[in-house]
Amino acid sequence: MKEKDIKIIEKEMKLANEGLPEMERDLFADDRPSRIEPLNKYLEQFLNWARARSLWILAYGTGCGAIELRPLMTARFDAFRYGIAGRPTPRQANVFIIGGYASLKTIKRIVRSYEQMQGPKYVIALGSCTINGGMYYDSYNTINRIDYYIPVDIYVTGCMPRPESLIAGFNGLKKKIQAGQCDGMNKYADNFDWYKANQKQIIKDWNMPDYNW
Amino acid sequence: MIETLILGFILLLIGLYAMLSQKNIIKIILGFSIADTGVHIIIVSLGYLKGRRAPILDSAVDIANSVKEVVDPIPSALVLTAIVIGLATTALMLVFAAELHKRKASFSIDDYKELKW
Amino acid sequence: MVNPLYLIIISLMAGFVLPLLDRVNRKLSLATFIGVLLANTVITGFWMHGFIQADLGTLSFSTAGFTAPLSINFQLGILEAFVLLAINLIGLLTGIYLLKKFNESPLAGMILFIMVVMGANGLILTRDLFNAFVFMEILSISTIAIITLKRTNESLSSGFKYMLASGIASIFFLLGVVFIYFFSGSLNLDFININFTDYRLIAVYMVAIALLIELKMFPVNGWALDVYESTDAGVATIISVINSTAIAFMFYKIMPLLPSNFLYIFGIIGALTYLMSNLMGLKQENARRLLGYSSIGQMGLLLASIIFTAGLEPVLRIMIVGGFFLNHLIAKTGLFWISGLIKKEKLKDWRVIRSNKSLMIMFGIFIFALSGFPPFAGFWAKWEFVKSLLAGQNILIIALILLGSLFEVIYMFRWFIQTVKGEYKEDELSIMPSGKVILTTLLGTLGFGLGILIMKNYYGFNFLFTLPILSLLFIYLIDFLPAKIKGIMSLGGLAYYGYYLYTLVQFENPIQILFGVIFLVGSGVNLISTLNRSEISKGFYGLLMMMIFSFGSLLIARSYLEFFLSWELMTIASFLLILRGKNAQKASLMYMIFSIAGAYLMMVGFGFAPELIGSSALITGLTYVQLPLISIILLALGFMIKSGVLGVHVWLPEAHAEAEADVSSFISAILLKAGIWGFLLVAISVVWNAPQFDVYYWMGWLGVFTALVGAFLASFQEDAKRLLAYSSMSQVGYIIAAISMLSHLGWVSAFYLSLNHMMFKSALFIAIAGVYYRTHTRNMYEMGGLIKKMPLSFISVLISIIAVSGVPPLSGFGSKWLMYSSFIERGWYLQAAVLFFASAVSFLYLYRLIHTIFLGQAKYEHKDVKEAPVWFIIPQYIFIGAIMVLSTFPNLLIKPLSAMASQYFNSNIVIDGYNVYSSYGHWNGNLIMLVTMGVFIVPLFFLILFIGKITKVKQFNIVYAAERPESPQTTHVAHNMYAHYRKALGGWGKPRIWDFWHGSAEWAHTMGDFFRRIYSGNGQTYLLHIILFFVVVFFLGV
Amino acid sequence: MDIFIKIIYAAISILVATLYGLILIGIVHKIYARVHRRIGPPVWQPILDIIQTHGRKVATSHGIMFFLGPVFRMAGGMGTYLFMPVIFGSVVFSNYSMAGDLLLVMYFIFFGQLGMALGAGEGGHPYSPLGIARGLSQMSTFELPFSLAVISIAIQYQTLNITTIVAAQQGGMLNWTLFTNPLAVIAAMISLLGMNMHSPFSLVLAPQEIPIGPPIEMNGSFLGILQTNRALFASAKLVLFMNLFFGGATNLPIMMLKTFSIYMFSVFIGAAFPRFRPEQSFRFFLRIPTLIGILSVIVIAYL
Repeated sequence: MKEKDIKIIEKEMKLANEGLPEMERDLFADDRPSRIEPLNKYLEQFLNWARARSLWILAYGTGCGAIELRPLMTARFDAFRYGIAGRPTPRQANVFIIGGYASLKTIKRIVRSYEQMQGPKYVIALGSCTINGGMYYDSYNTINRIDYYIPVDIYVTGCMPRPESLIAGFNGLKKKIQAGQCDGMNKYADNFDWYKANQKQIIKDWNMPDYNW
Repeated sequence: MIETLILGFILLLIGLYAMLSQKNIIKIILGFSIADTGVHIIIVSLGYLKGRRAPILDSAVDIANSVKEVVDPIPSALVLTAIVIGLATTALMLVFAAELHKRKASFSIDDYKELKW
Repeated sequence: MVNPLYLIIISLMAGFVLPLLDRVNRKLSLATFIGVLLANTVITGFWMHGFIQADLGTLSFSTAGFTAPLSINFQLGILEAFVLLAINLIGLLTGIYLLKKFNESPLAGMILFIMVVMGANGLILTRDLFNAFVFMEILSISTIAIITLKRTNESLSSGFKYMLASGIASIFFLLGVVFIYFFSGSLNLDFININFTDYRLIAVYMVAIALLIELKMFPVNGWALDVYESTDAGVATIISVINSTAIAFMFYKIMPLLPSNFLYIFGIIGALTYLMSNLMGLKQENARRLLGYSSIGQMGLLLASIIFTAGLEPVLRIMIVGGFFLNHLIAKTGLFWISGLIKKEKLKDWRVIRSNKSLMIMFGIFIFALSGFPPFAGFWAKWEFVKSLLAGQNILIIALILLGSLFEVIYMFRWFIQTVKGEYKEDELSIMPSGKVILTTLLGTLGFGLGILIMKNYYGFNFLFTLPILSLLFIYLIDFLPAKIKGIMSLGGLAYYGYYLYTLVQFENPIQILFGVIFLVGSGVNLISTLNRSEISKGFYGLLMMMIFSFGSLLIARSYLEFFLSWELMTIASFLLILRGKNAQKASLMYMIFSIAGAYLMMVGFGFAPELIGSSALITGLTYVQLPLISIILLALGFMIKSGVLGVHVWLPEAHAEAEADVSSFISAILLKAGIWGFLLVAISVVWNAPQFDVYYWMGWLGVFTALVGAFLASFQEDAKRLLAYSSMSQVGYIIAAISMLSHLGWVSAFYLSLNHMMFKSALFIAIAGVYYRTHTRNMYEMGGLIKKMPLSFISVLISIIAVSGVPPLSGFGSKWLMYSSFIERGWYLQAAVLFFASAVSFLYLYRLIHTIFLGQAKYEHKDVKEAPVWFIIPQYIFIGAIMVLSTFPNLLIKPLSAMASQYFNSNIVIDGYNVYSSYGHWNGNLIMLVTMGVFIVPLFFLILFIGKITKVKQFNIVYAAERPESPQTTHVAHNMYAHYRKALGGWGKPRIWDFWHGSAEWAHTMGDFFRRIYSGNGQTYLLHIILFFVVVFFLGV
Repeated sequence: MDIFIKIIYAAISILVATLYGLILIGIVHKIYARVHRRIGPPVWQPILDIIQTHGRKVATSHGIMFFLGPVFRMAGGMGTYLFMPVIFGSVVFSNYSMAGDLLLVMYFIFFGQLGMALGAGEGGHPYSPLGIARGLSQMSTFELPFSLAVISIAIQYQTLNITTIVAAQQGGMLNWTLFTNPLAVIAAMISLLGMNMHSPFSLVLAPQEIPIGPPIEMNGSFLGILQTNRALFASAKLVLFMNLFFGGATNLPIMMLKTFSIYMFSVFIGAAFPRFRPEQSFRFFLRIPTLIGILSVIVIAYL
């Protein structure tokens, strides 16, 4: 297929946004996320080097793990010395820390915030609950595996993991980034329909567009 | 003649006082009449010269010398006209009074205040 | 010459014959009735004709074969002929007006009517005092009797009250006459040749008081009001016009007998009557009674004018007294007639007049005439009267009269606005075209023609100065054409007018060309936006062209009167244009009141100004005269009212907001500049002939605070047009302050800013007009996100607000640079700081304007909004283009402006290539533009290079604390955007000036209401007033 | 050819100023960290952050004005800087100061702010206009003491030309405006606190209230440009203050030393005070600093 045709098809592949009332569909973008290929090898390496040293956490404490983020930033552990800083808006952050269990209510917000982050973006899943549900494995109200819903780059296990483990997790993330292995954004775009189906399966009051730009 | 002049003024003041103090329309009209009469007396007494006759040129007056014998005729002439006019005014007032009474059965001037401010 | 006795004889005979003829046929008696009135009119007409043809002096006619003083004699001069013709004409017309009524009622009506006219004629003609008494009695008795033509409780009781008052008056008159005879030995006015001093004073005093009572002077006039209210419209007309005129003329005749101190007091009583009856009229809601108040007021004015013009040359005196007289005669007759047609008492019920177009126009004409607007006779009379009063140093009288006049304007125009804008339902009783309507129209036309006649013949105005009126009339004739054709014709006419002025009139001063560009070119471009009108837009273009041509006349006016005439014409046109707005009632009234107050200040100011030498335009003429301080202050104040300076700015936001969308831009961008033009003219006169007291220093402060307060007020508005209006106020403050500096750089910046403001404010207003046209709302918080729907409007607003704010590289920075340089150079440091503050505050409202309309969240209801119509876009982009050119090449403008200002001051600004040097700094507009473009392009390319894959998202794709927005309304930050600033300002943020004016209005109404309580409705109280009046005035005089 | 050399000089000048500004921000982070008894990030962290933001692969834009907002902002910063002479007597660092005087610089500051305000406004996020409204209001209040100070020194030196003002302050420390007109300097330095938007005047970005305010929707390269401008603009402002009040600079190290010291003034105050509420901030500027400014004008002009 010619490049031109691909573009046309992409344009036609709009999201249906069926969860929204008719009136509101005009107010939300309906583009699909698409795969972004890496740039020139050396340039990409340079950028990854910088990305690894400038990690901006989205200031959104999704579960009880959020409590660990405060000591992380303050004088005791001082994550800022590694270039790890908090950002108040997902538009600017590039690291999303899922702080433990995610209730059904929260997963909706997690998805929305994750989609609003501009890639490349990385997810750190904190605590056991994000892996297999942990102590809430049989709760009617929490999800058991976060990576059914958004791609996760690194897990930090424990209940709760201490800030030291979290810093270790960050170091792992740094290494992955520098190696160019963190490609969650493209993973999400490639498997978009699968992720969406999973999300829609558990989120009942879906009053948002299919992709929150 | 100063006495009649004073009398005229007294009548005039009585008339005015009546117009100002009486509530009854008829009495007000009477007051006006009295005041008017006072004015007439004032006019006549202003033209009066002591010891002279009325300014009527009949057999009793020597026509050639009349200027020296009769009083000033003009005030007398004026007063005649004034009386006529006063009469007309009074008559018209009475007509109004009658017409007003026909409508409201009241002669009190206080009852005719529907227009104000 | 027909012997005047025939006037009396014909009437008396008719009185006897009519009952006989009536036996035969009512038609016959009616014909005779009209015949008599017609004969009177024709006879007096012949006299008038005769006197105009040849100077006959005054003729005396004696009776009974003797000559005066043995017999009664009649005097007939041009004055008598003129007054007689006027009242007989009105008598004839009113007779025709009442025909139907007479046809239905008893014969007595007709006879009484003839008697009234006869009494009036006799009173005017006779020179014998006692004869005058007789005629006066005939007049009053027949008047009172004719009141009963309408037989209601009210009319009867009011007639009775009238009777009591006139009875007392006749007693006074009679006594006075007799005492005059007693003291002087004569009853003939021509032969009474003694001085009425010491105790003899009482004689003439009583006569005079009797006449004042009959003239219904304040406060002895309660009965007259009742009569006006209750009687038939036609009868009210003859009381107001014929009756009063005859008595006023009688007063004029006995004036030589009165000592001067009493005359002065009577004059004051006249002026006071004018003031008080107009003040009391403020609270009036009954139309007929309101006309009564106005009528009484006009009589007071007439009396004052008769007394205070005594020393003037006869022609001028006739101009003044005759002007007031004719004005009252025509306007009041017309209004009383209309009141008869309306058959409604309440002022607000007069809206039925809208069912008859020509009657409505006539109503307007009468109102404008009564309020003393050109071209009606009252305007000229008032102008000359104020001038002559000033020459006689009668400041008190001027104050009384002008204040009274202001009150009159207030209630008259409130009534007018209520009438033409009131809600009118088609199914209400409407006025069918009838003879009466035609008669009224005839009268209105007569008044209009008379005014034009005075204008052309007495003053000999140039064609250019009548052009505003002519254009109004002409476009009214072609008003049936579609708006677009009229608009294009207007544009063509305007273009030719501009060309004509430029080539043929030859401006004397380049400043005229600058303001010509602002007034005429600005108007021309603004006019394009009016082409969007799809309906016929009746009357719109006529008024618009009237206003524009008045601007032109202001430029070339050579005398104070020419200037003032054009100014008033401009006021009329702009008032009516504002009134066209949908909810413009309050706004237009406020505009009118403030305009007229300003006009009166100007009138007095011009009165104080010395005569101009030569016949060059004011801008040259004023340079050579030394204006006295009081004149400078009054004139400047008058002009500043028109420009909306702090303190008198309250009309400005209302008028701007409520006028039609495409009119607002004219008002803001151009009309305010007319005030600036006037202010500049005054300033020019001060440059070489400065007064002792540095009044301009304080005006500078006033301008500076206008700028600051205007900016703050603009920031707190929710209504886009009000915001722009306050912004205009703020900008005008800058200009006023800059002119007040009286320095070269100051004036250059004032000129620069004037032109700039015209351009960007036009563009802004037209853009907002386009937005309003599409969204149908002016509340900014109801809009939002329109940038996507109206990108062209957005760009023009963007460029304009950058120009307003003074951000480089656009032309606004030039004005700011010039301004601050000039302020610092002049030594006005703190003023400069306040201006700095003001211009920083201006960012608040500018951002609010563009954000709340074009940015942020679009509303559901504006989903299908389209770009503004092309007619709105074209003028905006003409202005934007001009702004861009002037921004890039500022020297195109700075050089000629500097040359203009250096006519008056030494230039201290050096222009070298694109560099402009002042003594403090320099500025290179061209280089700034280039550097700005450079630094703009570099990051732009950088961004395009690095941005990656862009997804264009929609308005709800925002981060919302992990939620989604509820609705556009709750997401758009617009309402009360600067609440925190308001809170920070605390007590400084309260609308104190607004409260002050509201308080004043309320106070005036309360005072009016308080004073009118003296009219208790009780006949006896009125009698008491008369007696007290008699006593108090006497002791005042002694 | 002259013009190309001029452009190259301007580019060098801007590059130096931007790098210096970025390092300055890094140092400030370090200082804050040390105040908190932390180690803090490396001083070149701001440079890394900028590379990282520019390295984002995707971006969202709300429209053309949103797109142009950061460009306006950057242009404003660059322009402000370019219209000032940075180093007295240096050809490379004299920039385009011949285009205008102090008034031009003061007004060009608004260029970027206005553009950014418009761009952020189109973002549609309610925090943007909230922040902008706060920012504009505060700006109007601190401009008052600042303009009074400027007028005061304009009277003092009888010029508005920055180069001339700097020239007049040469020849010893006591010739600085700081010592010749201390009141004006006090007023201006207080308004500098507002300009730099450190607490207690950090109304616009105000974390915890309206998280970072206007640029809340800015992402990727938009944010990168904004951050670059933040550095450049900071150094431009500091250079302006240095030129007006602290005798200017004759070479680069002196310039850095002086601007660093000036910056530390607001940094230290910012590290020590909590944030004002908006109306408290507005009132603050309209009271004492304004009075000091008026006093400085009166003292210079009339005494």
